[in-house]
Amino acid sequence: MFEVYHPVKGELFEVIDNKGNIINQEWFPEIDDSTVLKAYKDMLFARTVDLMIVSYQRQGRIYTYPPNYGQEAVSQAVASQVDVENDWVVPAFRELPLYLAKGAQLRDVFLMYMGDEKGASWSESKRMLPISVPIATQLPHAVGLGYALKMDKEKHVVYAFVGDGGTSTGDFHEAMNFAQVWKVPVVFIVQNNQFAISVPFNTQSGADTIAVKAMGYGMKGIRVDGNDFFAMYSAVRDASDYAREGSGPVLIEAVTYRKGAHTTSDDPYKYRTKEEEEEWDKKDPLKRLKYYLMERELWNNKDEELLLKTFKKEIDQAFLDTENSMSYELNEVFDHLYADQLGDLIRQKKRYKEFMEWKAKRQESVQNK
Amino acid sequence: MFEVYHPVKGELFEVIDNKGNIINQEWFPEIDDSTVLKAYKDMLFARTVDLMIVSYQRQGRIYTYPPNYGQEAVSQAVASQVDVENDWVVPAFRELPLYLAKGAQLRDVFLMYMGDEKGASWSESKRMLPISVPIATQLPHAVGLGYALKMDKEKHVVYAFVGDGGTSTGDFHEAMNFAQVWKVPVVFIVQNNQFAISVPFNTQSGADTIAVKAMGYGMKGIRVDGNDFFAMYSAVRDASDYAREGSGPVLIEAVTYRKGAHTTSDDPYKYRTKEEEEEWDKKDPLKRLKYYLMERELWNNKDEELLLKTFKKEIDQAFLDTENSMSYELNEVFDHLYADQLGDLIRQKKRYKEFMEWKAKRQESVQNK
Amino acid sequence: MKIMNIVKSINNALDLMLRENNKVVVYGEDVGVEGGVFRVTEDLQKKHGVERVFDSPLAESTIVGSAIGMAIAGYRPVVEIQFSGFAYPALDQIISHMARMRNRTRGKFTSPVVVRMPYGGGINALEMHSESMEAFYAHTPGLKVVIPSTPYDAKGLLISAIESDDPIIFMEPKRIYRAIKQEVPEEKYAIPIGKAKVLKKGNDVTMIAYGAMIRECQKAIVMAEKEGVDVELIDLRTIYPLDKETIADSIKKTGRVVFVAEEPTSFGVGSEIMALANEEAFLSLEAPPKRVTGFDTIVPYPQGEHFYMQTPEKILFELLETARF
Amino acid sequence: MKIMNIVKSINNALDLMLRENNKVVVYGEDVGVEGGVFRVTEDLQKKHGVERVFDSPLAESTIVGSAIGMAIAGYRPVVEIQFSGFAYPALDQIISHMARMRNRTRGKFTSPVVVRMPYGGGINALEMHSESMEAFYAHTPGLKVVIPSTPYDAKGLLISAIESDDPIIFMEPKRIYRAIKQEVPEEKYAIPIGKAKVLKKGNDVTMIAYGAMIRECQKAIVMAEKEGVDVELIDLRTIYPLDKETIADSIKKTGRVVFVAEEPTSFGVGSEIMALANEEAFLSLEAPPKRVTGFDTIVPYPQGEHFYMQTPEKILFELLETARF
Ligand SMILES: Cc1ncc(C[n+]2csc(CCOP(=O)(O)OP(=O)(O)O)c2C)c(N)n1
Ligand SMILES: Cc1ncc(C[n+]2csc(CCOP(=O)(O)OP(=O)(O)O)c2C)c(N)n1
Ligand SMILES: [Mg+2]
Ligand SMILES: [Mg+2]
Repeated sequence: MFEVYHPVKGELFEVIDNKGNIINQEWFPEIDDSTVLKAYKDMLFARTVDLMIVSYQRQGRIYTYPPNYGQEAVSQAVASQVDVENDWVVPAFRELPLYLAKGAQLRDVFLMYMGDEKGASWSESKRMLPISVPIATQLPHAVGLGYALKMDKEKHVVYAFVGDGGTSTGDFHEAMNFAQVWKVPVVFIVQNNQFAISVPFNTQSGADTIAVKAMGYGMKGIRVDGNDFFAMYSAVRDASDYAREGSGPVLIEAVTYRKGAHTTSDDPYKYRTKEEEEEWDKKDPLKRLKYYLMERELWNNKDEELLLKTFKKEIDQAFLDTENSMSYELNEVFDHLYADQLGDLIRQKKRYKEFMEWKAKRQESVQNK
Repeated sequence: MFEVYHPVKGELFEVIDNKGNIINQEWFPEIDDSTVLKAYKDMLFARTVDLMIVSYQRQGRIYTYPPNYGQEAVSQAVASQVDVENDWVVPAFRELPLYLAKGAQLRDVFLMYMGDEKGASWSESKRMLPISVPIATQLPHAVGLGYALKMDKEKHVVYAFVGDGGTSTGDFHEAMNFAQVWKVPVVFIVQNNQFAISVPFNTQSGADTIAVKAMGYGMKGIRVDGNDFFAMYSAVRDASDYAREGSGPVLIEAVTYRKGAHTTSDDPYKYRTKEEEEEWDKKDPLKRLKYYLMERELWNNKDEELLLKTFKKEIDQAFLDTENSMSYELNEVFDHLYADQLGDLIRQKKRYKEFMEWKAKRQESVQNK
Repeated sequence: MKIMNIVKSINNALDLMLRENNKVVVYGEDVGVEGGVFRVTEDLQKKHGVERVFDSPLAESTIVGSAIGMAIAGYRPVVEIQFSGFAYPALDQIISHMARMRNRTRGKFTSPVVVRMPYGGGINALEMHSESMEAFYAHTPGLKVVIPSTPYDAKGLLISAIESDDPIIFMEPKRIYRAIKQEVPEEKYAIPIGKAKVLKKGNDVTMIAYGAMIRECQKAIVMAEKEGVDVELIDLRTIYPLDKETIADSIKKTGRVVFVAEEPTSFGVGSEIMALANEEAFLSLEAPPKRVTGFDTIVPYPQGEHFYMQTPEKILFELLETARF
Repeated sequence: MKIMNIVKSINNALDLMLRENNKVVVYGEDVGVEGGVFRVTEDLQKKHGVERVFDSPLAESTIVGSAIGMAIAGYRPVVEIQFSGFAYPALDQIISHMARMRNRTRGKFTSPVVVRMPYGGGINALEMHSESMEAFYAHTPGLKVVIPSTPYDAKGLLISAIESDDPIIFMEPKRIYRAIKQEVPEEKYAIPIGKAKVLKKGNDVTMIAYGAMIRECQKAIVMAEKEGVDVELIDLRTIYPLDKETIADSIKKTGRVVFVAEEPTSFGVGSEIMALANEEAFLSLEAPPKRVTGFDTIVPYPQGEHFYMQTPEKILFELLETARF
């Protein structure tokens, strides 16, 4: 695949068109209907979570949130084939379908964006790092995880994500180079969603594609339609097979579009047009997969309506549960920084408690007046 | 040129062979004999300086020094055509022929490695930055200088140097990308001398060539025999014409070999063989150019002998003058850090003087006993 | 005069300097079209063109590094780091080059870059968005570090920063970006770097702070007054170089010092203030100088941030202890 | 027992830990074949193989960043930064991730990386090769900062660092890498992190130092003795967390403090020691705590370095002033 779709050609690897028709039978993945249907449902679930979080945010019940809207197929393609126990996932921050597949709970996602660290560690999920706030700085970690897999002779892979903006950073470059020199089993997936906040790809990058950057590292690379679930699925499978066999890392450029705002604090109409959005809307990954499924009578609008209802109920319940059980103790601030309790932290915590007592007494005495 | 020798082909751009015969007439530069002869003499001068510094170092008269030995043609190709007044030079630290062409004095070079900052600013030379101690961190500066040239509508270029090791750094990547996005007139020249201290190129880089990295930035790039003065001259000319016209930056990979030690503190036989050195010795840039000149009766061994004598005398004189006129005052430590004199620094300087007085008195009183 | 908040007064200072000096350029992530994520550079690209006000790729090291190059060539770049927590990739360029170019070249090349960065907590943001690591910069020889606390000062200090021949770290208290409004002249004026300001005279305790903490201190001082404690409040405005005279004079008068900041306590700006109190006013000290500063921890996520932040009450608690020592 | 210098004792500690724990890996620029530019890792690749002791590309950020990944996966990477002045490109990984991974994930993932870096001046090197910016790390929540001053301590502290579940910045006084020789046991032993050591008891002044400055202090102390001043010398060994008890006990006894270090004076480790003296021993202080530290300048090139460095005589000069205050 990586020779046929060699990045030097600048070609886009696609498998279905905007209407869900197979246009590239040769590279259509071996995948059974139930997996496809599950993928669709999972993406729909993630999208519903996204939309509901945005509405909670509008109600002031959640802080700033970065939606995945429009990009779901990219990480779903990994979600559908990841080894939940053994592969490592190194997120950027727009891979919701994958977080959930890997065992993250809705509660984690809510907590994270309600401003509680307890969400960041994905509760019981295995081998998935927290989202990375400083852009692209997670990629070196992926290299190290890959090195560990290699040393331990585990035939698993690391899936590492980053955005188009992230490819401009030094850490992207260093990590790509280390990965190739050390031949570690890492699949790097760049979600090229055309923007880094307001900055469009042509202001971000000198190259026309991100896939071509692989060449600068002697690495395999491919440019994939990231809104085409099947194309992404095939690319991820070939890449992870390649990596798992010990041949080295692969760079996948997933060409997609951030349909929503950068975060809930952002107004995209400052920097892009409705027309552009409408153009990309035709390539929406869920729409395309739905066409595919409906054509095969695996899905219909009624199924969707029903499912959406269940989803909404489930999500709302989880959100209410989270809201109702929130708590944040002083200990949370101190107790996870070091393996042991440092004297300085013990003193600072103690002092804070003294202040709290003083404050309580003071309020009492004010009230008694 | 950049299409013919496109980096994707992995070809090496050469013009003469190891015996100085022209093997690529088409790309032989338009250059007159006197320029070639001068280039040879300048390279010979630089090499002589290098060798003498190494011997001064052995005598304990100079500190650690990184020789240019074997790499002279790379920066000489720029030196022979640089606009001394107007082009910017952003050095790494192995471009001695160019420093001298650009107006640096031997005294500067000596002072630098004798441990005096006064050497670092190249006295009266125009538009040349100091050598860069932290590897590759100078490349972003080159981008900024290029941006300034562009804003000021000056048709000049920036020549920026870095080593093969330097290409692994984040700053290399960021600078290359910025340069292409901003289309600044910068010619990046990577001296691929096969080693970063002890680390060979294949441990350093995932890619087979450095030139191919240009593709990751949508930049023009070319892989040149850096020990072939004519090839380097042609490449530098085409690259700087391209940049000067406003078409954007170019990356030149100059394939060369560090014939000497990394620095005078290094022992290369820990990590490479005499055989390898002998192989590369055949490609020595001075030898090749000398063959070329002798073939045309522009030069002979006697000329060389005579010239070397003059060089040695000149260099030794300059070194003695430098040694004899060295001085380093307390003020040097304080007076160039800020535009104005900060209170803290004034106080610290004053306190130091009090200490000096106390010390002098104390020594006196000890002597008087 | 016009009523401005800090966002507006900084925008105004940039606008004015862009107009006055064609060597001034302004760039960073989202600085151009978007006008910055906090809208500090709003409309500047429209007014001054895409060559002078523009978006850069997402790469902090080269944002600063390229600015150093421009500055060497005679430009006056004012670059924005989106949040001070994302300045860390630029620390190498800041420490190794921006701070040293003049010294390294004995004054031949200089790097009068202004690096603007919103800093501090209190805006309900995720990790890395609430950092107060000004001590890093203050400890780096070759830099000056400026932090305004009002719209008026922000404008005057930024103008001085742009006109300064030295590199400046200009940290903006994002928590009060829009919270404080004030009359600000529309014309150009400068406030000298390196001069603290005594915001309130007082005799019992010297309180030292800067940025968003000034407002919290002022609230604490009102409360303290009711308890009979008369506080002198100093707004540092410049962290390096410290205005040692103003600080020492005040401490000599009051004999007591309380320092308030968001930074982690240990090895911070507060430590230097404690040292200064000793070195400059040892014999006047009547109580141990005190730090009311952040824990030695990561700034918690929003749900826990109230534990970390200095509130008027917490300041009062510590202030009273010092006053009554 | 064997006579070792610091280079050898660190090499010995690494060798021992590589042998004992197959999760230990050692890498960095020139660390493998070459054995490090200071030969600290000499022969380790031969002994333990190229998979466990190896050269990395020239990229400090990812040297540290990849180590974080390995550590999360259960490894114990010990990475070398060739000189502490080249650690700045890695500061982002150190501050944003290495120091925070545990806190961020509530302990689920940890990053017990050891970052070794030679630091300090006095070796006649060019710019950037003589830095002493330990205060950066000390001010960064989540790190521990260790600096040995003898071969014996270097080995014991490095073993503790590798076994620690926290990330450690391990700074090596390169100036005395080979200058001090000492009997060092060949077997494994650990010296606890966070514990200072009283190297000499004394009653008049508490002198606090670490790394290469210990030796200079010892020389100064001998001279001071002749002047009738009896100094207590504390080797910090750990910069963060400070051993406040040991320090405070000593200050309470002597009432006088002199801190000696190579770092720039302002906002440094010394500032924190001054603060500590006040917070923990205010009522005992008989003289202003004093810093004998570097200027707030760039460490000069070799020709000017003697102005910058703390010499026994300069230490004595300041010490006498404090003793006689
Ligand atoms: C190092 C760093 N610089 C700046 C930011 C602020 N920031 C957050 S998201 C973002 C844009 C990221 O763009 P991209 O990598 O394309 O990801 P996307 O948001 O499009 O998914 C920026 C600049 C950051 N988080 N980290
Ligand atoms: C950021 C940084 N890391 C490490 C070093 C130490 N160091 C000095 S030269 C060098 C190797 C440089 O290799 P290369 O870029 O190939 O240049 P060359 O020495 O071969 O000319 C290293 C690692 C440094 N100066 N800067
Ligand atoms: Mg993007
Ligand atoms: Mg090299």
